[in-house]
Amino acid sequence: MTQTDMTKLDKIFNNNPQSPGSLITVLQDIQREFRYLPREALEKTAEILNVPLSKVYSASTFYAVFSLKPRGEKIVRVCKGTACHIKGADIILEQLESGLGIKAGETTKDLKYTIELVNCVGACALAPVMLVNEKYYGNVRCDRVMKLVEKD
Amino acid sequence: MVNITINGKVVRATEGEMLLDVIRREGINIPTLCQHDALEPAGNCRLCMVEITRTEWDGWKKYVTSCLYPVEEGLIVSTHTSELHEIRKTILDLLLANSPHSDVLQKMAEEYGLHKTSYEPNLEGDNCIMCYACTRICEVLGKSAISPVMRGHEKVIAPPFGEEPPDCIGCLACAHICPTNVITWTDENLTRTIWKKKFELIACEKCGKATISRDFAEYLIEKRGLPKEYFNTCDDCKRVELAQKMGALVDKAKEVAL
Amino acid sequence: MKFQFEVKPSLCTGCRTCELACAFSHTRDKKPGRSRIYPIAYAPDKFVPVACLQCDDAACVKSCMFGALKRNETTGAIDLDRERCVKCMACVAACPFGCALVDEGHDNEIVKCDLCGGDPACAHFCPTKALVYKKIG
Amino acid sequence: MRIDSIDKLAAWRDECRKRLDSQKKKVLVCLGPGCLAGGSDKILEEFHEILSKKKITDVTLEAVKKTGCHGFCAQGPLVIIEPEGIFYTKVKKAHVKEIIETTLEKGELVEKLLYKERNGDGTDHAIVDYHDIPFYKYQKRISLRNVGQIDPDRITDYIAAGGYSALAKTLSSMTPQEVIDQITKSGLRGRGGGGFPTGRKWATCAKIESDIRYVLCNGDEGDPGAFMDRCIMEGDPHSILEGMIICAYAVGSREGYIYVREEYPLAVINLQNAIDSAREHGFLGENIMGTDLCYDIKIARGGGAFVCGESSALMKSVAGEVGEPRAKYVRSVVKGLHDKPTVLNNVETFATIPVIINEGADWFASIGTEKSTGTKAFSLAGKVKNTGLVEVPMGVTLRKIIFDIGGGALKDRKFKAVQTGGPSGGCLPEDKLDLPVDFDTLTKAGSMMGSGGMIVMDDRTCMVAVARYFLGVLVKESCGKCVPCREGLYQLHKLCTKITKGKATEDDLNLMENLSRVISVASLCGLGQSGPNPFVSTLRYFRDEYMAHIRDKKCPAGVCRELITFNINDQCTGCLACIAACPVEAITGEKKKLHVINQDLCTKCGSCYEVCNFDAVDIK
Repeated sequence: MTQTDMTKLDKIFNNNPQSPGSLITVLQDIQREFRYLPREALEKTAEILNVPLSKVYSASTFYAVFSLKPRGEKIVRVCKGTACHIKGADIILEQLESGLGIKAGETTKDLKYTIELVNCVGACALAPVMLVNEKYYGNVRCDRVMKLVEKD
Repeated sequence: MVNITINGKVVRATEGEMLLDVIRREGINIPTLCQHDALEPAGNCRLCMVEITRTEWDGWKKYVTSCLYPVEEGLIVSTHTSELHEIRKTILDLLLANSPHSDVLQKMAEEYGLHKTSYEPNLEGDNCIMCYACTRICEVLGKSAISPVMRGHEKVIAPPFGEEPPDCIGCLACAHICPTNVITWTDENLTRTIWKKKFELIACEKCGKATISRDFAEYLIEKRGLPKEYFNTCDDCKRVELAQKMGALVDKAKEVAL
Repeated sequence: MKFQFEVKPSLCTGCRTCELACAFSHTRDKKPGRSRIYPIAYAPDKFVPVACLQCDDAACVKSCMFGALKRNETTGAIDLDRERCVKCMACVAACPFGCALVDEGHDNEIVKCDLCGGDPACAHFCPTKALVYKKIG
Repeated sequence: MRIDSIDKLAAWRDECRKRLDSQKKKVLVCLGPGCLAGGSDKILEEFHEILSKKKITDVTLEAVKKTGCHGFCAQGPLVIIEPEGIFYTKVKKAHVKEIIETTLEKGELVEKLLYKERNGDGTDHAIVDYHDIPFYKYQKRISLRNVGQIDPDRITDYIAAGGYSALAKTLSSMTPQEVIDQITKSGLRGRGGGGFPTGRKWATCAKIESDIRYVLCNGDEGDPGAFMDRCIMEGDPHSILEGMIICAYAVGSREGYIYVREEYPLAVINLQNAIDSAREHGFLGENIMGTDLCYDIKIARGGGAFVCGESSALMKSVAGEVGEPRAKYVRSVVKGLHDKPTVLNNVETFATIPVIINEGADWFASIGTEKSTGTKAFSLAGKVKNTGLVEVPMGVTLRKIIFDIGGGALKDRKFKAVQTGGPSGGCLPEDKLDLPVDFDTLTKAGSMMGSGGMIVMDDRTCMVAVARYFLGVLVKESCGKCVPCREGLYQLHKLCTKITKGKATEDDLNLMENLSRVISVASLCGLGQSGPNPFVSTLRYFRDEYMAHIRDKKCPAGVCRELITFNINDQCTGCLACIAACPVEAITGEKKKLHVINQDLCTKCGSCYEVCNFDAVDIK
């Protein structure tokens, strides 16, 4: 980790109570800052919050939002909610996986794209829904998937 | 004190006691996998489920894990109904599906008339039944070197990042407490290996016999304020030492009060 | 009422009856347990029976991280709660007198003298009365 | 301004109302999740952009505002012009100029943007005022009263709408016991799914001796297909805060959390804004409204774990731990967060509280049915025409919700089932549509109220595949702690997959039924206990469909890919649409000639079926 990274990390620790109860919040802040949970950051978290490293690691793997690996510039999320499912989310995902050559949860080698599955983004009226970073795409048709991803 | 009825017999129990303890005290055999007296009950394996009801429940009954259920006045408990038999059998069946090679599970399942799993067996199963006994005991010890990782069916017990656990002191409590003997270790010469981490075993100053790991001894010394020199020799040599000391006293006093 | 072992090494012949008595009185699953007492020669042909001293400030109790060793208020012995023991061997390593032992015949269980619940078999069977369990005070 | 006495609030409210009333025309741009995805943020910007350059009488910049979800997502993005309630649907950025020039300047309607209702003879007629649209007409909004009406970021909007008056009433004229009595008398039951009487929960918590008590709000709306709570958190956050503060007063709490799932970033932002401004104005923190009440709220963000909607898991997560449930033989209201007595209610429940306090318990109890009082919000989604957010009195029938409000199945296909209660719920068939919607009836029918997700399924939905889908969700979301849930649901899912592949036998089905029973009695928490429901309820009502997969190796709905093939029949006009839609180039053919599907390449994705306008694609 670079010096700047360490400064960012210190800032996160200073913004939260330095006790075991802050674990999840701190991990979320780290993920937001670095887009994933770097190992060194987890080790530092264990030390500062006085939580065994194993518990930090356990929490990092339990919650679906955390990633232990660097993620791509564009995070493509496919909603797997019920409404999206019955309107063909599986096929959207297939197109995406074959288009990008990676499986859900993986990142392309050039760190450009990551595919993630989300349970339900609460935009069921627009099913099937796909998100590219924060941008929602509703009523996605499977032959348009890659066009949406490659946009911008 | 409270009165409860177990399989038709009225039994007295202390308030706050867990049902399982009372049931076992009555000599009733209930299988468990995640229960251990050194651990707080967790309710992971669900084998200790019993049926409870009360007169005022009007025939309504429910199934609870007895390891976690505190006794209450007037509770009516059944420990071996056909439904409970089915529950325990199904749980063992499920465990066996995931760990078809475990002799512990095979033996338990046999008792329920189950010779092989009803499901497609996972031939690569590692026998871990996710009872958390290992992680719980490590937490009691004050180390928490290992933990459950991931969730759901993908869950495994592992050290952080799957590498040598920095907090492990090589005490083997996890390996010994494991009901299905999944956690392996080796002691070769004076080196212990567990969770891929190597530990130096203390060699007896006198005879060279290996005792516990140095890290464990140091932890005990620090945590419990024990004198360091207690750990220098093995139990055999320490007994001889005691005999010699007593002998020396005898020569003076002829009689010794132990 | 307090009891205590009284040991007369001059009477001890090293016959090992105490060892045998101990092992058999701790029989489980039809297998005698490991003896908790040993006559040890401290000089040629001079023996003394060695067993747990049930120390006041016992190292074994301190060393047990799982609360498996506790003083039995009735017998005064430090009893091992087998259901709580995880066999980590801390007590075996910590006892300064080497009186917490490993019973290889019983799956490496930890054993130590429990005063047989108040009537120690070793003293009972000692042919020379080198070992007597006696009321004190 | 800090409201340091009860009297001050009334004066401030007058001021806020005056200010709102001075805005002769208001433009509400819906920024709910549905409309936002359609680009409604750009629409709002465009309004501001044009209106900042152009002066129009009766329209101030401030009067053009964003709101939370207005409800009728299927017609979004929505723009509503008040006071007339003019309802513009499917608005695009390009329409903004026209709306300004036609409606705001000239007072005329933009016909093409109005909502069209289908007449019996197949023609359409436009409806101007949204109150007259069937989708809205049959609704009764209590918890959603302000959602879509106010700007969630402006506390003044909430105050003008009567906000914090219930809190003022509570603090000035009610004892904590009286509050609890009112809530108990109202018959309000928890909207999170379980339906536990709220008043009884509060009473239990208040009675336990303790130095600390917590009031927590469950905003972990995990049921896939539900978004009511999201819309309240995003669209009317103060109503939740007000409900929580009243609860804190009633049970004697000083501290609370709102647990919001990570997938709702806007909810976190809007709630945080609301908390900050409530604190600034003296509704949170020390000496609330100048009284002795001290209570503050923090936001705890979830981590994307469905199981954290379970109370004991949620509390562990708030405490910074892994969200694994514990056995609740001692209930969390007695021993909850940090082992202290804790009230945990969901978003909709808290948002309802202020209305009950203001209108009275009897009024609330007069709505709905005897044992399920009040109203319930539902998110209507799936294969239904009018997807969106609805709130209806308890006791209305499923048919009313799905057909009168929802407009029936999409593309007028045949309705097959409605799924309620999320993964823990179940699917109800056509002949259950006349059941009144309340907690007990739905449970008796084999489903459950759940938090309010309602997914409509048509004849192109395979019920075995639906069961398999839900089981798949649960396998992934099980915390993995107890055996029946972790291993049992895994095996159940595996067997269900076997059915969808046409490889299962009737023995497998028996095994599944037995296993389901054990999972539901032996699992540790609600997730496992209700886990087999999707399978059990679909089997109960659609056994034929299971048997078709098992005996005939057929999927009647044409969904399970191993059991179907796609073919083009002679209805084909050779329009090339399917060729363009096929993602794997499996279809060949020329213009005006019959197209052919290459079965070796076909992935059975159904794209051709979806685009064909001539019913020329057969699925068998």
